[in-house]
Amino acid sequence: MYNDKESQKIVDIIQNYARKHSLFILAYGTGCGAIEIPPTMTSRYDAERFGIRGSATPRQADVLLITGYLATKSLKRVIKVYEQMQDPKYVIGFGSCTINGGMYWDSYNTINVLDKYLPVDVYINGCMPRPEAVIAGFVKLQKLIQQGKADGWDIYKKNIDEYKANQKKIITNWVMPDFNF
Amino acid sequence: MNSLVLLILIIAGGALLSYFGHKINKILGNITVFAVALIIPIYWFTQVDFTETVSFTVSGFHMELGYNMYGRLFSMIVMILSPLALIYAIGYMKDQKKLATFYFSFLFSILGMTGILMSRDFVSLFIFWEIMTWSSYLLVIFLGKDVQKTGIKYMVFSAIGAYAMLMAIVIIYKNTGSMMLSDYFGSFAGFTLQTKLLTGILLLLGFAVKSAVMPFHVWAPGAYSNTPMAYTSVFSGALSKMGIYGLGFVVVNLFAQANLEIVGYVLAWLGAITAVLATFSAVFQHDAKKLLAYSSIAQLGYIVTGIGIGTELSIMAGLYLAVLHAAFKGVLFMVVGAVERQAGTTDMNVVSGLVRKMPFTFFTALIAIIALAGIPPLGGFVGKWMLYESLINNGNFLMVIMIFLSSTAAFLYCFKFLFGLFLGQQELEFDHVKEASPIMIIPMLLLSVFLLVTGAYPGIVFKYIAEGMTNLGFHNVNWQMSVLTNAWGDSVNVQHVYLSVVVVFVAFLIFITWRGYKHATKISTKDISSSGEMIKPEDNMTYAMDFYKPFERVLSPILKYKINKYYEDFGKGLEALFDFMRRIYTGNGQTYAVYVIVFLAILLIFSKSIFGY
Amino acid sequence: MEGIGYKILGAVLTTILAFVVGMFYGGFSRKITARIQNRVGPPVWQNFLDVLKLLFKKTSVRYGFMHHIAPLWMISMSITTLMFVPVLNDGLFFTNLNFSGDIIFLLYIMVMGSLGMALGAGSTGNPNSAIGVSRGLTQMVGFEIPWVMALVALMIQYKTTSVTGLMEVQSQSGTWLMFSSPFAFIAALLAMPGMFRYSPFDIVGAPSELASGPISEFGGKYLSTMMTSGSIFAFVKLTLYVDIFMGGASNLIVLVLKTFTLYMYPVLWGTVSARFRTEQSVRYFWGWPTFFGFIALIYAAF
Amino acid sequence: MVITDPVYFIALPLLTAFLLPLFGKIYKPLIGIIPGLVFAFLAYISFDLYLNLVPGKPIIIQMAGWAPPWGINLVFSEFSGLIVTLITFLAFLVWVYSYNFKKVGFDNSKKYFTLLMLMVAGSIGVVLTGDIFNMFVFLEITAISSYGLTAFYKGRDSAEAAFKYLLLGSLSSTFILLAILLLYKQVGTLNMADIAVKAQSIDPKMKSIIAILFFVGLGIEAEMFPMNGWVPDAYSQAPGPVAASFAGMLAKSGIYALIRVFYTVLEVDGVFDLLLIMGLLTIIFAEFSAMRQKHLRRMLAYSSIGQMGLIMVAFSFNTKAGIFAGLFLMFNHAIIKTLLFLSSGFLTYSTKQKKIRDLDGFGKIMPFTSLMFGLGAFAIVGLPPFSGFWGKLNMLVATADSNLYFVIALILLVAVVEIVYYFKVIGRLYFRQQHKEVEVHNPTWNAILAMSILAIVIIGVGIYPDLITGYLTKAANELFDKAGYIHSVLPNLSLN
Repeated sequence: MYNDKESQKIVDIIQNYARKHSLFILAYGTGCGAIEIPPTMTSRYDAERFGIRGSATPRQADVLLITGYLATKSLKRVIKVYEQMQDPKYVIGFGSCTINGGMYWDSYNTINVLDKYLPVDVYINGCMPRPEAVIAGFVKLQKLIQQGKADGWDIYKKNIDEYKANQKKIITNWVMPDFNF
Repeated sequence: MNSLVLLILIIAGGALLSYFGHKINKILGNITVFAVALIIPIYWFTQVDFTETVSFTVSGFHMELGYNMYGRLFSMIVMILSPLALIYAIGYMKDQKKLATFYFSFLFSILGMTGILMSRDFVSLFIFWEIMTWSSYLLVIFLGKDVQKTGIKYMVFSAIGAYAMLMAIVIIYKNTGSMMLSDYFGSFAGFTLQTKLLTGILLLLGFAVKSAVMPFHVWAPGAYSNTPMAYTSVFSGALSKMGIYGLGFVVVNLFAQANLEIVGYVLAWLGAITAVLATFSAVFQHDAKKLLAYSSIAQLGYIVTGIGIGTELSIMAGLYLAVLHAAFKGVLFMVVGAVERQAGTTDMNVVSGLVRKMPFTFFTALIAIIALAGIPPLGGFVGKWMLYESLINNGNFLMVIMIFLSSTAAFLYCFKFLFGLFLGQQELEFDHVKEASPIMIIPMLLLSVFLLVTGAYPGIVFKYIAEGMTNLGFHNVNWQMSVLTNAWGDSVNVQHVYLSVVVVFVAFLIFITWRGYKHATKISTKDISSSGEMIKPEDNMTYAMDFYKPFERVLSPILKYKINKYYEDFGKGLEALFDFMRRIYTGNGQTYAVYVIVFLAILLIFSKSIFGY
Repeated sequence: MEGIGYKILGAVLTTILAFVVGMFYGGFSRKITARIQNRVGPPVWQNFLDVLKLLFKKTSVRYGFMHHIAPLWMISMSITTLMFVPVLNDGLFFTNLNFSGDIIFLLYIMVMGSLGMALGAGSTGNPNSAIGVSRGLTQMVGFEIPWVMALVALMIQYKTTSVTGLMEVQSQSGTWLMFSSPFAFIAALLAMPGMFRYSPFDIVGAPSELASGPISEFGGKYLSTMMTSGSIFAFVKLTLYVDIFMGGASNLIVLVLKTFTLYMYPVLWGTVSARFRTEQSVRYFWGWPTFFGFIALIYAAF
Repeated sequence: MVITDPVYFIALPLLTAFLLPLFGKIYKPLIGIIPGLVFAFLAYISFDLYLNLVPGKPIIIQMAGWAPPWGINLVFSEFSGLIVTLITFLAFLVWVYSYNFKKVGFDNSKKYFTLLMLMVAGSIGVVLTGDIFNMFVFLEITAISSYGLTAFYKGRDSAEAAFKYLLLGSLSSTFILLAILLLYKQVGTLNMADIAVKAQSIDPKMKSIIAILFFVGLGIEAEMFPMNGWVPDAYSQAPGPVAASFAGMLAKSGIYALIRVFYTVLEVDGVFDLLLIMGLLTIIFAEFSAMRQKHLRRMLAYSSIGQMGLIMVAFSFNTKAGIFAGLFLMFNHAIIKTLLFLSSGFLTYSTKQKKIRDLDGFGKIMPFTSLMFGLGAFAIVGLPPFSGFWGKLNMLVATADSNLYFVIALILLVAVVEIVYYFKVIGRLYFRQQHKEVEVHNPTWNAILAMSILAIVIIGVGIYPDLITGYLTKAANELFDKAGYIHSVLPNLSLN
C-alpha cells in the first residue's frame, strides 16, 4: 500500500492541505517592510485565520519573509537562517527591493535580485505592500502549496552549486558552515 | 581464627601492603590495591560469620566485636562502595603523587568504618571512630588545597563531635560501670532525666557532626570538595552514614523507648532545615564539587529527618535513602572526578558540552541524577515516597512542605549539574577531552545498574533494611519486592510504573524515531538559531554564569545570613582571646618573679579559705 | 488475560482521547484569545493541522542523542502520567492502569517530562534554551509549594494519599472538595496558571525574549511530538484537578465540561495580562497562594 | 646481675659526671661513649630491679648505715621505681640521640654530657630519696645543671632564657628551703615517713603555711600556672635533646616531688582542690597560648605545660583511678613529648628559631623526621590507636568517677584547641608546597634509632595498653597507700 501510487497521492493531498493551512513565518525584518507585519498579524487584518503564525526560530518556521532590501552584509545572515530551516520551506520576497532593488537599485551595498541567491516562491509587489497585499501573497503561496508547486527548497537543493556561486560572488569573506541537509 | 578479627587484619594488612607496594613501584602498588579491593568484599560476603563475636579486655575495659543486622546493613554500603571507589581510584589517581599515603589512609578509613559497625562497646566504637576521622582528615588535606582552612575546620568539627561522644561515653561508664552498648540501652530507662538527656544528646552531637546536620555542617562543603574525588564518593557515600548509623540507634533505641520522642522530633526538624538550606546553597554553586557537597548535606538532611521521626516507615525511608545516597552520590562524585581528570576543571562556568566526548560518563551521571532528584521510575523515588508518606501519616505537614521545597529546589541544581558539565555548547578548548578510562567507567556503570534495578525492585534493599530494623526494635517490618505501602494502606507498585515507562518509551523509540535518527545529520552546537549571527567555532557561547540569577533574587533576603560567617567570626574572636591570654607570658623574667610572689601572697592571704586555717 | 487486553485497549483509547481533547482545548484557547482581541482567529482544529504539518516536515538535523530522545521522553512521560490518573470515576476503559493514583507519585512523575525537555534543550547548546530551562525550574519551585500545600492539606484531612481515595470521599459525602476544603482549592487554583504557562507566567517560552526558549532548536517531528505531549499533559493536569477538587466525572461529557471550565481560567487570565519576570512570578506564588496553602493546612490539621 | 643497690642510680652518674673531663683527657671519644655505657647500665639495672620488685616490699637503702628516721634513705618502690625506670630509659635514648648531634657548638660535648649526667642524677635522686632535705639538694643539682644546659648555646637568647629560669629556680629553692626549715622546726625530723607520722601534731596554721610554701616552690618546678614563665624560653632555647630531657625527666621529677609531698608527707585539707583549680588554669592558659605560637619549639613547650596541667588535674582527684590516670599521662607525656622534641630538633636544625611557617613541605625532604613528628602529634592529642588515647580515656573516666563533668567538658574543649595547633603543623609538613630552600639535615642513624624506639613504644602501648597498665596500677596503689609507705620505711614504728 505504501508504494501504491494512488495512496501516495492521497498522502500528498493530506500533506499539502496541512502545510497550506499551517504556515509558521519567520520575518527577516531589517528592511522597512517589517513595519507592515504587525498590522498583518494583529486584529485589523488577522492573518492567523489562515493558519499563519509567527515563529521564533528558523528550526520551527516554514516561511521566510524577506521584508525589503538586503544589504550584502545581511545576505549572509539570511542565507544562514534559510539553511537552518527544515524542509519544506518557502521564501516570500516582500516589496520591490527584493525584485529588482527598488529605490536602492544602484546602491553599492544592496543586492538587486533576491532570486539569484535564494529560491523565492512568491514576490509581493509594492513599496511598501499593504497588509491586504501581504495576505494576498500568502494566499497565493497557499495555492501554490496546494498544487505542489511551491518547491523552491527543492530547486535550491538541486541547484546548490549555482546558488552558492552567486552567493560567494557577493559575500567576500565566506565563513559559513557547510550546507548540511 | 575469628573471622571478624581476620577481617580487620586483612584490611589493615591491605593498607600496609598498598603503602609499601606504592613505595616500591607504582604498578606493583596498583596491582596490590586492586587485589585488596577485590579480596575485602569477597571475604566479607563469603567468609564473615555475622553471628560470631570476639571479646577482650584492654586497660580494664571490656571490649566486644560482633555484627548485628543493623550494622551489617551499613557494612554492605561500605563493602560495596569502597572497593568500587578503590578500583576507580586506580584510574583516577594515576598521575598523582604520594599514592602510598593515599591508599594507606583510604584503607584505614575503611578499617575505621568496618570497625565502627561491628563494635558492641563504646571504647572500640570510639577507637574506630577516631581512626576513621584522622584517616579521612589526611585525605581531606591530601591535595594540599586550603589545608589550613578546610582541613582544620573538618578536624575541629570532627573533634568536637568525637569529644562530645567521648564525654558521653565516660559519663555512661560512670553510671553503668560498663562500656557495652547493650548495657547502656538496657539501663537507660533507669537513669535520671538529666543523665538521659546529657548522655543521649552528647552522643547525638557526635553522630550529628558526621552526618552534617545543620549547625554542624560547615565542614562538609570544603571537605567534600577538597578531597580527591575517588575518596569523596566514599566520604559522602559511606563515611557520613556512620553518623546516620549512630543517630539511628540513639534516636530509636534510647529516646523513643524512654518516651523522649521530642528529641527525635527536634532532630527531624534540624534535618529538614538542613535539607532546605543546603539545597539553596547548592543551587548557587558554580563548582560541580561544591554543588555535590551541598547536595550531600541536603540528602543527609532527608535521611536525618526520616530517622528522627522514628516510625517504621520513616526509618525505612531514611535507611533506604542512606543506601541509595551511597550509590548515587558515589557515582556522581566519580563522575565529577572523571570530568576533572579528563577536562582539567569542574568549574561549570567554564566546562561544557562534554556529552559528545564522554557519553558513558554522562549516562551514569544522568541515571544518578534522576535517582537523586527522586523522580520515578528510578530507585530514588522510592525513598522519597516513603519519607513523604511517613511524614504525612504522622501529620507533620510543615515538615513535608520543607522537604518538598528542598527536593523541588533540588531539581534546579540537578539540572545545573548535568547542563553545566555535559550539555550546552561544545567549546574548542575542550575538544581534546576523551572518555575516561574503563577502570573508572566500570565502577560507575555498576552502581548505575544498581540504581536502575532498585527502581523496579526496591525489595532487594528492603530485605536487608527489614533485617537491620529488627535491631532497632521493629520486628516484622512490612515490605514487598516492588509494592510500597503506607500506614493508611495506600500503595504504589513501582514495577508497574517502571514497566509502563519503559514500554511507552521503547515503543516510541522504535516505531517512530529510529529511522529519523539515522537520517538526521549530527551538527555542531555552534549551528544554532542565533538570529542570523555568525558564530565562529572559537566563539564561546556557553551560558552558565549566574545560571539561577532570578532565583537568587527571590531568595536574596535569606541568603544574606551565612552560618559559616558566624563560625568564622567566633573563631576569630577565640583567636583574639587566645592572643590576649598569651600575653600573660610577657617574656620578662621580672614579671614572672612577680607572678610567683603575688601568687604566694594570695595563697597566704586566702589560706584560711583554702586550707581552713 | 482478558483484563489485561481490556486494560491495554483502554490505555490506548485514553491516550487518543487525551490527545484529541487536549488539541481541541488548544484550538479553543486560540480562538477565544482571538475573539477577545477582536479577531476572527484560526479554526478550532488549527492545532491538528499544525501537528500534522510538523509531522510531515523533514527533520534533518540533530544535536546528539539527548536532543533526539527529549521529545520521546516527554511524550512517554505524559502518557505514563496519564496512565496513572483516573480519568473517570469508574468504568472499564478509562480507569487506566492506575493502582489508585498516588498523589506523591503523580507530583514526581509530572516533573520527569520537563526534565527530559530540559535535557534536550540543554544539549542543543542554545543559550536561550538554557535560560528558558532555568526560568522554568525556578518558576516550578514557586508554584509547586502552594500546590503541594493544598494537596498535603487534603491528604492529612481525609487520611488518604491517593486520588481515588479523595474521589471516594467526594462521592460519599456528595460535596466536591472545592466546597468542603475551600482554602486548599483556592491555593491550588492560584497555583494552577503556573502549571499551564499562559501569561503572565509564560516566562519559559517567552517568544519575544527567548525565541521560544527550550524548544527553540526543535523543529519538525520533534516539535510535533512535543506539541502532542503538551496537549496530553494539559489534559492530564486538568483531569487531576477535576478528580481532586471537582468530584471527578462519571462520563466523558461531564469530564469535558468540567475540565473545559477549569481550563478557561488560566486562558482568560492569560489574555488580559502581561508577562511577569521570573522573580516576580516566584514571589507571586510564595505570596497569596502560599498563604492560602497555610490556611488550608491549619484548617486540615485542626 | 648482683648489683641490686639503687644507690648506683645516684652515685654512678654523679661520679661519671665529674670524671668525664678526665676521660676526655685520656681519649677524646670516651666523652661520648662513657655516658652511654653508664645510662645503659642504669637503664638495665632499673628494669631489672623494677621487674623483680616484690609487691608491697620496696627496696630501702640506708645511707651510711644510719637507719631512718635519722639517716638518709633511698626508697625504690613501685611508684618511684617506675619513674626511675622511665627516667633512665629516656636518658639512655637521649644519649643515643645526642651521641653525634652535630649542631653548631655541640661538638663541645664534654660540658653537655657532664651537665646531662648531673641532671639525670639529680632527677633520679629527687625520685628515690626518702629524706626531704635530700630531695631539696637533688632538686638544686637538677636545677643548676638545667641552667647550664639551657644556656648551652651561649647566645643572647639562651642566656636570657637561662637567667629567667635561674630567677624562678632560685625563688623555688628559697621557698622549698624555707618550708623545710619550718617543717623541721615543727617536727624535728627530715625523714619523709617520719614527718608523715608526726605531721598530725603540727599547728594547723603553720601547716598551711608550710603547704603553701611547698606548693609554690614545687609548683615552679612542676610548671604550674602562673609560675611557669621560664618554661617556654628554656625549652625553646635549649638544644633539642635537652628540651626532650626537660620534658621527660625534669618535669617528671618536679611533679613527683609535688605529689609525694602532698600525698605522703603532708596531709592538708583543700590542697587538692587548689591543685585542681591551678591544674585547670595551667591547661587553659598553656594550650591557648600554644595556639598562638609561631615557633615550633615554643608551641611544644606550651603544649608540654598543658600536659603537666592535665597530670596535676589527674592527681588532684585524690582517688586511685585519678592516680592511675595521672601516671598513665606522665608516661605518655614523657615518651611522646620526648619524641616530639627529638624530632623537632632536626626539623629546626638549621636555624635557631624555626617558625612553623617555614616547615611547609618538610614531609617530602625529611620524611622520617616528619613522620615521627606526625606520629607524636597524633599520639599527644589522644587519637587511637596510639598510647595517648588510653591515657586520655582513663583520665576522663577518673574525672567522671569524681563527678566533675564540667572538668571533662573543659579538658575536651581544650583538647580541641590542641588538635588545631598540632594539625596545623602536620598540614604544613605534609600537604603544603615547600616555599623556601633549606639545608636538609636528615637524622643520623642513632637519632633514627632513638626515635624509632619511642615510636614503637607509642604504637605498642597504643595497640595493647596492658603492657604497662599493670605496673601503673601497682604504682598507683603504692602511692595511695600512705600507711604502707610509712610502714616499709619505718618497720619498727608502732602506730599507736
